[in-house]
Amino acid sequence: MLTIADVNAYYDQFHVLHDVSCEVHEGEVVVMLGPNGHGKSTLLKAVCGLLDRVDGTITYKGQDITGWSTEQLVNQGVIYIAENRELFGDMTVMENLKLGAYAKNARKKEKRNLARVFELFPRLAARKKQLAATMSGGEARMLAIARGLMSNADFLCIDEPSLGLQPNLRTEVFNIIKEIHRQGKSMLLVEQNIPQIADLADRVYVLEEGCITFQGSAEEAAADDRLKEIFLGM
Amino acid sequence: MKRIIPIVLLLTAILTLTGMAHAGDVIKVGVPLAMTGPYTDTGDNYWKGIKMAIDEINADGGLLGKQLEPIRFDTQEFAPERVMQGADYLVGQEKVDSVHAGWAGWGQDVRAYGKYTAPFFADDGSQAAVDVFKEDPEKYANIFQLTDTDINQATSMFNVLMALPYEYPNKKVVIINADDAWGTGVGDTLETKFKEAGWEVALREVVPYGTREWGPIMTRIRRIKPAIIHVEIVSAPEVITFFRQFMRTPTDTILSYGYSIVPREVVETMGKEADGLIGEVPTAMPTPEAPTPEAQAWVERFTEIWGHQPQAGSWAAYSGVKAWAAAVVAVGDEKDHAAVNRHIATVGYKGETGWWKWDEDHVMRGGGDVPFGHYQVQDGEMVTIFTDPPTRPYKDYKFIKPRWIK
Amino acid sequence: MDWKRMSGTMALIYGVMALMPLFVGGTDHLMHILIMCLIWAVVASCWDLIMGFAGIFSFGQVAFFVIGAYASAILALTFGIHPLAAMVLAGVVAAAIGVLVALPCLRLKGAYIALVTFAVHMILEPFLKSDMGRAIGTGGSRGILTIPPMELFGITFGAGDKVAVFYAALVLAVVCSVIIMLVIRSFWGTAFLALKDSAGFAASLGVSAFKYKLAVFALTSFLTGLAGGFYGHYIGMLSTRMLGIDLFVMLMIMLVLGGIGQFPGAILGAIVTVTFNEALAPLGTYRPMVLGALVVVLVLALPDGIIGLLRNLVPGRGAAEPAVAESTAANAGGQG
Amino acid sequence: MYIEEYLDVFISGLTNGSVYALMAVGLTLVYGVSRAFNFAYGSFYSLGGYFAWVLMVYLGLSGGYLMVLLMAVPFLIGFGYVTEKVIVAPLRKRSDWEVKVMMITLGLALFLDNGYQVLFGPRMKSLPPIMTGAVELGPIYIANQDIMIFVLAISGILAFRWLLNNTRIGMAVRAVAQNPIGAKIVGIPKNRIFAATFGISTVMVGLGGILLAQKYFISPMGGWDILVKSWVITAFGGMGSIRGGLLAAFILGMLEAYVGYVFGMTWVLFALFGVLLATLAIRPQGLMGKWG
Repeated sequence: MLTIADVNAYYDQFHVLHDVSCEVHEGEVVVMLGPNGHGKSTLLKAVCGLLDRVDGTITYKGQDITGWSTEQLVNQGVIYIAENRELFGDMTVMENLKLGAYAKNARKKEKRNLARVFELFPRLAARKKQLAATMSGGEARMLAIARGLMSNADFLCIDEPSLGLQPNLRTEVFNIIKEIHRQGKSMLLVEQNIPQIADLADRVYVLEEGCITFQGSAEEAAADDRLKEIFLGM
Repeated sequence: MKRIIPIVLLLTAILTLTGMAHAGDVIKVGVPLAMTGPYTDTGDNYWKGIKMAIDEINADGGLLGKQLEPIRFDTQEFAPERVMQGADYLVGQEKVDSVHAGWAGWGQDVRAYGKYTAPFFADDGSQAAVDVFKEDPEKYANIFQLTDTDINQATSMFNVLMALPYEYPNKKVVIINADDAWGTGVGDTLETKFKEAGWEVALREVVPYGTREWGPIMTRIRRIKPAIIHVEIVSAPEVITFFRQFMRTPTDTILSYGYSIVPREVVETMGKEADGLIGEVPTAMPTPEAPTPEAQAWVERFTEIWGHQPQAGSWAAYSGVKAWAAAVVAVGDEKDHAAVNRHIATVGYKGETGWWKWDEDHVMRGGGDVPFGHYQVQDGEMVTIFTDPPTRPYKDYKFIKPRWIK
Repeated sequence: MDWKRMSGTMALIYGVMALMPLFVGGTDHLMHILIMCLIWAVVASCWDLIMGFAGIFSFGQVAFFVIGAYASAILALTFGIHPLAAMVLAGVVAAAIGVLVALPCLRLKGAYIALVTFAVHMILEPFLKSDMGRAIGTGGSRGILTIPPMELFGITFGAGDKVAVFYAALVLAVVCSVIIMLVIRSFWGTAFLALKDSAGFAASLGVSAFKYKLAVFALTSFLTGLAGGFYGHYIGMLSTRMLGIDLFVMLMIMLVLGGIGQFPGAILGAIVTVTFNEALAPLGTYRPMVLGALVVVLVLALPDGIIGLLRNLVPGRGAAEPAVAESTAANAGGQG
Repeated sequence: MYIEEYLDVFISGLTNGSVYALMAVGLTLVYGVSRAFNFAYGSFYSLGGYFAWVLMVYLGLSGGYLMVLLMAVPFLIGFGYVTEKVIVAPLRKRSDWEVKVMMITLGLALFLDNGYQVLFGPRMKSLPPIMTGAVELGPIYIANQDIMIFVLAISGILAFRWLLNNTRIGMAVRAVAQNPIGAKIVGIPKNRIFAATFGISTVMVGLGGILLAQKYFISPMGGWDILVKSWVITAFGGMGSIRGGLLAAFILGMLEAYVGYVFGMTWVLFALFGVLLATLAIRPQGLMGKWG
């Protein structure tokens, strides 16, 4: 579904990604593991058109999408869900969700998607009028994911969904992600560590110092001693 | 980097050449006026008078057989260096033989053009300009003012206000003037005059140009109920908004607009609504009936050429050109600036209404054949009701008590 | 631009200027234009220093110029101080007012600073015209019409001897330019660039934003005030009409043409702008319209002003500087 | 005490405030959304006035102010939109772009103002009054014209609020102002929003120009005063804060009226800047502004 080939990316003047190649197949959840500051987020941003300079080739559903604007990508069904949420703080939950459906293709299905999202996140349904800035960390995270789903995307790039969350909330978020996956969405997930990796991921990559250092199935990752120690917290 | 030199040289060459393109038998006349910026409208009025005079002279075969060629210079907002630049360009560079300006810098112009000898006509109407002249009458012998000073004009306004056939209900006056040299000069003089006459100056406001909202001042005026309000802001939007806001709940007050009656928009925009306002124009061509047949012919000519009644300044600037031309003819050489200046200063010039005489300060003082005109708006047009000095009614035109006075 | 290139360009510009009187020395009107080129070059360079290098949106440069001009004229007239000393004192007065303005300003950001400094400009005219102004000798709305010219070594540097004034102006311009260049090349310049890129980063280097910005405010006001004093003694008269929008716009055009933060571009900008404005004079009423259109086109067409253009035309050692600034500005409107 | 005089002045301040609010809101919106400071804002004010003059006086079209407003809105939106696209947007990626935007809009202002002068002449133009007559409540006298200006200005602001709160484009505008990155993520075309914002702000100030032209006239350089006042109000209320701008507009409208009444018109400008400076000294971000 998504193929990244020999991508080099730059953040300001810093060369962050070096010849990174990876892919996500239709209906897959791929987890990109790696320590903080080694380029995981940059990779997601490169895919989603949020960087100024990206070399290499990115294809999505057979189309070359390198250099596309975020706007075009959202319309094609690729959505980025930011690690720091990037919500509209002075707006209500409902307004945030409506803005999630800003892209042309999403507008027609706004009602249906809204119903689905509220089904998935009953917490949000109860807080439609609350300002986003006043929400707790976990709720805000859920709102960010929910807003992403409103775009009617087929492909979600989720940046560290569990960052800074209590263990119980974490589980809840992962459960929701699983549910989304069950509904047929593909995902590229970035995380520093995931204990329940096998439960969630189909395949795993590890990105260190801007290079891919491991790739394999979730089972292979779970069996790898080094990964177990560093990333999986087992 | 080496490309800079040719660029600079090229630009300099262009500058020099633009000034040297003309030659042959012409007499160059400098015309420094505001062509852009906030003073454009007044500049336009002077230009119409000057252009008319030049065209007439050229149509009559020119001056000493040579055609006059006006060279214009944009004085913009009269920044000091701009005024000086005008003098250096027109007289220093273009070697014009006379300069005809209107508002020209209120004293700055005297210094700038006083360095040269070519006769210079200005319509500053400012004591500041006369003060500069007085410093060195020899040096500034080429400077001629086409109108009397702000002080004398204000005195004349005061005299006419006192001479109106009208019983003032009280002795309270409100004076509102713009914060420029002209407005302050008139305001100060009037304040002194009224106080000397035992009047109470109940309110004196100095306002910036651009004032359109008079609510707070009107509130105070309504309490004061003055017998006279004098407004001295030579800009139409200000004085029209003032009038309209005054008229919402008028008091029994004579509205005196002084020189601010001048912008044509005042009567053109308001028409009969403006009836009752009184105002003053120095070096005036009285309307609707000129004092002499020649003057009447001039007014008609002007109206035919430009499509509207002459505005203040047009006639003064026109007469300046004619006065200089007469002196050149008398002297017989436009290059003999000293003789031309002497002729203008001592002999003067006979114009449409009679003799123009400059006094020892080279100011065209109000009076004689060229008095100040005092107007009232009647039936939507400016009508001369008095001339001054001496203060006397003009022909059969009468002051009419404004409609808002009970 | 490296040190050599900068000083070389400056030497070339001023060198060419110094030769100009040989060609046009007899024409007062052209000499006047050249003198004004030099005076505006100082003011525009100061503006470039504070806005282009220090990144402070000061819109008060014309105001400081006028303050300097009035201060010098008043000092020379009412206290009989020698014009040269009066000019320097006027610079000090302008600097003191600059610091007073800077103190509240430096807590502010971007467009706010622009507003507060522009407020000084806006208030100056009514102040000079007011009774307070008259009391200190501004002459109210009449202005000051009799400022004594500077006399030195038996030469009178007044409107009468334009060649003398020109060389005096040249000395002034060169001195000011060298000072500005030294500032840019010194630790200050580096500090400002750091501050502009990232205030946090600069703070970590131990750069005190406040101290440097205050100093640059004082310095530019001083030099601008000095130029203002020079102007007053040269022209011999002053009025509040200098505070019209005309001069302000002209200075801005000089900066655009020269290139913001591209010293010594501002000098070149001043020279070209003044010359250009005079060359446009035959357009009469259309001149400011054309000027406005030119500003729009030039800002779009010349991202780094004339200096940038020349750098592209004349490749040299320092020419291959990477466009570092591009990426920092890329997130335009970001960080909401 | 002169109670009725104070009331009189109060009404004057209220009318002023409403119009200032209408116009300042546009400036603050553009700054809040795109950080661009528009020096040609005053020229857009004159543009509205001249547009109405051409329709009503020059062409003599009948239909009154309703027709003018209906035609002015699309014209002004289009003008603002195109202006942003053509001269502001290309600067966004450059170094020192904020200064350059100020400069280019200053150039535009010079072009437009002098263009008006060339096209329409230096003399002022006037529009027919929107309403004549007055309401008299005892000693208090309120011109119908002022009531109409107040009502229209307030309706303009309410329409603007409605637009921001209830339409997709309005929400997108707020989204870009609050979080440009978030807006980008959800696929809002930032550049188009910047241009649209510019268009909306042009409508606000242009409508102000039409409303005020019939009371205060139109002249080529008449916009500068408006620019300065809108600027002061925007900074006073907090750049980018619409609620702050509204509050500031009414405070300054009142201040102007009362200072003029008690101390005289000369002091109005000093008072405006004095209050602004004092406020900024205590709250550098203005009444309701946020840093950023």
